[in-house]
Amino acid sequence: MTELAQLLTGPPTFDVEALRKDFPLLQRTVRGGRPLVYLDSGATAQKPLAVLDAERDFYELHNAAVHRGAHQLAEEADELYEGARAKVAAFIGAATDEIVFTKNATEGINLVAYSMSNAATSGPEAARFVVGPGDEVVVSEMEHHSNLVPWQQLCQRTGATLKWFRVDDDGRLDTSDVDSVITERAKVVALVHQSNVVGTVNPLDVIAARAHDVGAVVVIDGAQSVPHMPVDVGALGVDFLAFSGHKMCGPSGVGVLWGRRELLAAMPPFLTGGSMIEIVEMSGTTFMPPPARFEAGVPNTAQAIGLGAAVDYLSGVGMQAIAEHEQALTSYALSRVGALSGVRIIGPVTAEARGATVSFVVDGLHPHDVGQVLDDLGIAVRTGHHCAWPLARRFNIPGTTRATFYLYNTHAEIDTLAEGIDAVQRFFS
Amino acid sequence: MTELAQLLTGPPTFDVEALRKDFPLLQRTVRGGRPLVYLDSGATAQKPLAVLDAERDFYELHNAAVHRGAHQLAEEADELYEGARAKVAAFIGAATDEIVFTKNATEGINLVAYSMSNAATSGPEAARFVVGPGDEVVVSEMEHHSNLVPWQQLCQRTGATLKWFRVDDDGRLDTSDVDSVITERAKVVALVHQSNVVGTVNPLDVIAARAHDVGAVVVIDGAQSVPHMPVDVGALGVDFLAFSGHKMCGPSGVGVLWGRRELLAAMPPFLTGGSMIEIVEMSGTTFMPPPARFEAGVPNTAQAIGLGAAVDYLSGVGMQAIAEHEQALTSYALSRVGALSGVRIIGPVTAEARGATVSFVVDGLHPHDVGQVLDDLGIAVRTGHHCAWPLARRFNIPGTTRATFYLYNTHAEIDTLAEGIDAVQRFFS
Amino acid sequence: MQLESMYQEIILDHYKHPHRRGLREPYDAEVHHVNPACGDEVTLRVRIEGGRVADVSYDGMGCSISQASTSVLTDLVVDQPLEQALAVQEAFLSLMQSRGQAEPDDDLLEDAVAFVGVSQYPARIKCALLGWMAFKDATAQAASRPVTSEGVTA
Amino acid sequence: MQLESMYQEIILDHYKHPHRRGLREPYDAEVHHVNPACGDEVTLRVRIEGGRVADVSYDGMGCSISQASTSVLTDLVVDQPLEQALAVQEAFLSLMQSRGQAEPDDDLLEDAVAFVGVSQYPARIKCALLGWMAFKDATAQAASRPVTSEGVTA
Ligand SMILES: Cc1ncc(COP(=O)(O)O)c(C=O)c1O
Ligand SMILES: Cc1ncc(COP(=O)(O)O)c(C=O)c1O
Repeated sequence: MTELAQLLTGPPTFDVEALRKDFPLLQRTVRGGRPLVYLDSGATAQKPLAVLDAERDFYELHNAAVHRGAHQLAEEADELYEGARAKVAAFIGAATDEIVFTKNATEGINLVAYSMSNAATSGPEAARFVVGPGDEVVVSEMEHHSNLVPWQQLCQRTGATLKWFRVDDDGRLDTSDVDSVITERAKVVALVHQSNVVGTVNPLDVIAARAHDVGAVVVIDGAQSVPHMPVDVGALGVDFLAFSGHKMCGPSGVGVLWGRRELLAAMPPFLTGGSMIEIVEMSGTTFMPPPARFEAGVPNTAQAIGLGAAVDYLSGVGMQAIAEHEQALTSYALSRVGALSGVRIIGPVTAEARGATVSFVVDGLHPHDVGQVLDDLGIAVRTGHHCAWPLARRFNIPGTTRATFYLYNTHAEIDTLAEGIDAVQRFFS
Repeated sequence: MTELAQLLTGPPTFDVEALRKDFPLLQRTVRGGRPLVYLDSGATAQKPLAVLDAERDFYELHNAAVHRGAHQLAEEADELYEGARAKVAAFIGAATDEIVFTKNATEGINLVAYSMSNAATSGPEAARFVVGPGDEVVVSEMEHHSNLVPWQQLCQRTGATLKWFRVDDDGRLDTSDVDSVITERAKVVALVHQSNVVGTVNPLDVIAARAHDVGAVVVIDGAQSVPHMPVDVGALGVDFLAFSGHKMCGPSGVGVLWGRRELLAAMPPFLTGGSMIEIVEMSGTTFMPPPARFEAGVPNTAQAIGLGAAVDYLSGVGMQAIAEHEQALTSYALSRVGALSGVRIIGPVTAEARGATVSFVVDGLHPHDVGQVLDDLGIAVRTGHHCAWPLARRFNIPGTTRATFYLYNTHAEIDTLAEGIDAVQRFFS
Repeated sequence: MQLESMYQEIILDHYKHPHRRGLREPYDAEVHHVNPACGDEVTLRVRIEGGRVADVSYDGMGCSISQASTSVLTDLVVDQPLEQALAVQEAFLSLMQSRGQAEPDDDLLEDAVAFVGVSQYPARIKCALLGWMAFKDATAQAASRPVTSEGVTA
Repeated sequence: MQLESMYQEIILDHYKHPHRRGLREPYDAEVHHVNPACGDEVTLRVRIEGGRVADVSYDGMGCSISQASTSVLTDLVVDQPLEQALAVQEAFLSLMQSRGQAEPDDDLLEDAVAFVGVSQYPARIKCALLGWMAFKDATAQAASRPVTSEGVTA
């Protein structure tokens, strides 16, 4: 097989048609019988049967409150829940007790931000997390609101100052001024790993090196990276990584915060209540070590177990193979869509250091209208600012139409997309 | 039918055996083939098929990110998610936009507590929520950790003072000193509706009247009431009500915070990120009105939809009928278990103003050992402090063995429990 | 395609050739509304004179539906008594909440009946309402200000 | 009943007649450990003399398993060289993590082998380990303090 052919069809062992059979939703039709072309996995991914079955099995056979009972069901539920934690840990090369289950990536990021403001009224071991006036919090212009607003709010609570990296015309992070953006005053640098709008994969090593030089912690929003490429926290060199289960073939209602053990151990709790306590008296409470410290109340048990099944599924297919398949799709889409006249790609136009998220604008047309016509053709894309409004402002556009690809997408679907865009233009001409 | 006979068998139209068939897990056996006697619904309830099917249907047919897409799946997902909100609202007599989906009751309570500390750095409309030194936060000695620790933490963050109601020897709230416990300094009164340890149903009217006299908001932990009795927020006279889906036949990973519209509207956000924003700029963000303001990120969509199916199921059976069935079970259990020699009920010994939670201690035996032997007989109970450690201290015991009943429990299961306790005593004698 | 039910000819016409677009003086109130889900925005001014809507001017960015519906709005309300304009606004609001089931009052709504197809697409209802809600807000603000004959009030 | 595998005769004996219970002086370190999931607690003191465990005294509340295992612990470690005591502690820890699969060293663990049944009940492993983890902690604390011959150190 020539390199080009391989680029066009994906790695030889990757059988998309077989994989698609694992996803019941992909079999349905929309808008009066059209086959569904689902290009919105960046918003949420579809679920394989293995995940649905894992959740259902839990409810039908083992459902009990974890960490709380001494009966057989509770033992089984515990084992499944903690087993899921171990699976997720292995999936990203972490230690099991470094994995905190949250409800989504957003909660994971809020957890760190609130823990930092809580540090001001916590014990001396939390001192390194305290932020206040004069301190700086660094983000970028390409952040999803979920990795921007929590930091704005941290600044509002504490009097710290928000700073940010700019984005260049290609949709790449402008790191030329890294030393002036991340200064000695920086306490935390929060950055998206892979942009959910333009697909850019950011150079975490450059950022982390500078952040660590000045003693800042590095919080990475992995909502769009962990589902799509092999991620090994040992190699990333960052301190925290948040991601969502629903974007990686797992259930809704579960996310993950990974943190370095020694940092988690020193951090004050965020949500408090049942199961995260050590000793409770009316006059005060002490807390469990992580991860329990950060999981208050009866957890999203079935969802964590479903996520465990999802990482098994993804590992079974192979994250490297998935990444290569997506690279092939991305290259193909960039060339197919980029070649349409009157269509402009927003973001890197080549496949290097970018993921399978292709945003574009159609001259003279609003993304809503583009999306609506595509929808009518059975093609599900997302339109608008994609929860990264400052980035749309950066490009001076109302938003984009965005197609995102995952393991179950095909080259044929990209052809359908390209033909669809053509139909859109004809419809409004 | 005589009153006594009805007391022993429950209301005539309530067909427990038929209901049990709706719950797949209740068909399983444990510990080498024994039929399962599940008396741990206070920790988490089992799920009827209707709930499992609703979740699965969502994933197989309609899964999409809500509030975000313009394609058909997103429309359908939106409609199902918002439909679930309307169902939950109707279930407790609330307006739809007063229902905030959380991950569990614990998060709901934390939401209010954090919003109150955030008020200090928010705009003037949040001024009424500000707490600080000199202000008081009132709880009780019978709180679940989830309605105690968040308030301890609020006090720690803000310098306010925690006060609490005491519990009398029968496990009832001591309201004799209500005027000195709730003073003019009180900003919030947080109280459990029905105790998860002793079953007591608290007199919310007395507490709310006093709290409102002094201008405090009333936050009710309804984790154990909403699943078990008809609850109408219009009639309760309180300001906030938090509860969990998993205790009311719904999925894990979803809870609800109800709040009065005008209070929610004035409250600053808690978790921040996608979907709860109005306008986002790098320099600052404005927020959506409730409930969106309090639901950051892709929500626990399938779980909320599952909870909608759960309230449909419960309403179909009838909350009044469920409450009566549980009352009958409770009376029977109090008389059966209370009659055993060497066994002491902790909490009210009559069925008035108490729910179907029966805690007891067996002379000379530790709850763990009691629970272990019961487990061996197939009887699932919970043992320990039940996340209400101060209450165990109040009774000077290491904990209790707790049996909790729900719509699917039978009088025969209570016989099995009583015989089981007898077997425990023989085993250790 | 079912699309034609949404993108009726009349809507596309207004989109391509919007009426009364641009911001003009004098005005009694100016409001800025956004649709947070997509970022569409409109700045809209109203001028009330002697109980009539003397002018509605606007600017903003948005999809065909939001642009066209604002254009149609101005046709229906400008030069009308304020009361009549608000009745039209109400009628349009009900139409949009009807999920395609309404039998709209042609006399009252004129060109705006074309939006009945949009009401079948829940995600687009907010687009169609953007300008109309801004108009409602602006008239309420204008009403609560002292009457002037000059335009801009403080 | 499978219960007998957990509640072996020897465990019930220790539970009903615990050895060395009560808090005594002199001691080199005192620790307080709790099991947050159930509220069980133990206060435990160790006295080290000339590299040997001279005494282990304890008090607390807990289930049969935690009480019996602490009683057995004292039998195995008191009057032993510290090194040997810690080896026993290690061996007991592995036994409890074995899920009933271990072939425990009878010579080292003596009565403590009876707890192999407990290791099959995940929720009870912490009960069995409560006193043993306290002992480990206490010896570590004692080791890190200046040697005294009087007992209590600051
Ligand atoms: C009275 C009471 N409050 C609060 C909670 C907390 O509920 P969750 O753990 O689902 O957040 C529970 C149950 O665990 C409870 O019984
Ligand atoms: C880059 C990025 N960060 C964060 C999020 C937030 O994830 P969630 O909404 O699941 O919390 C998303 C997705 O919505 C995302 O794409």
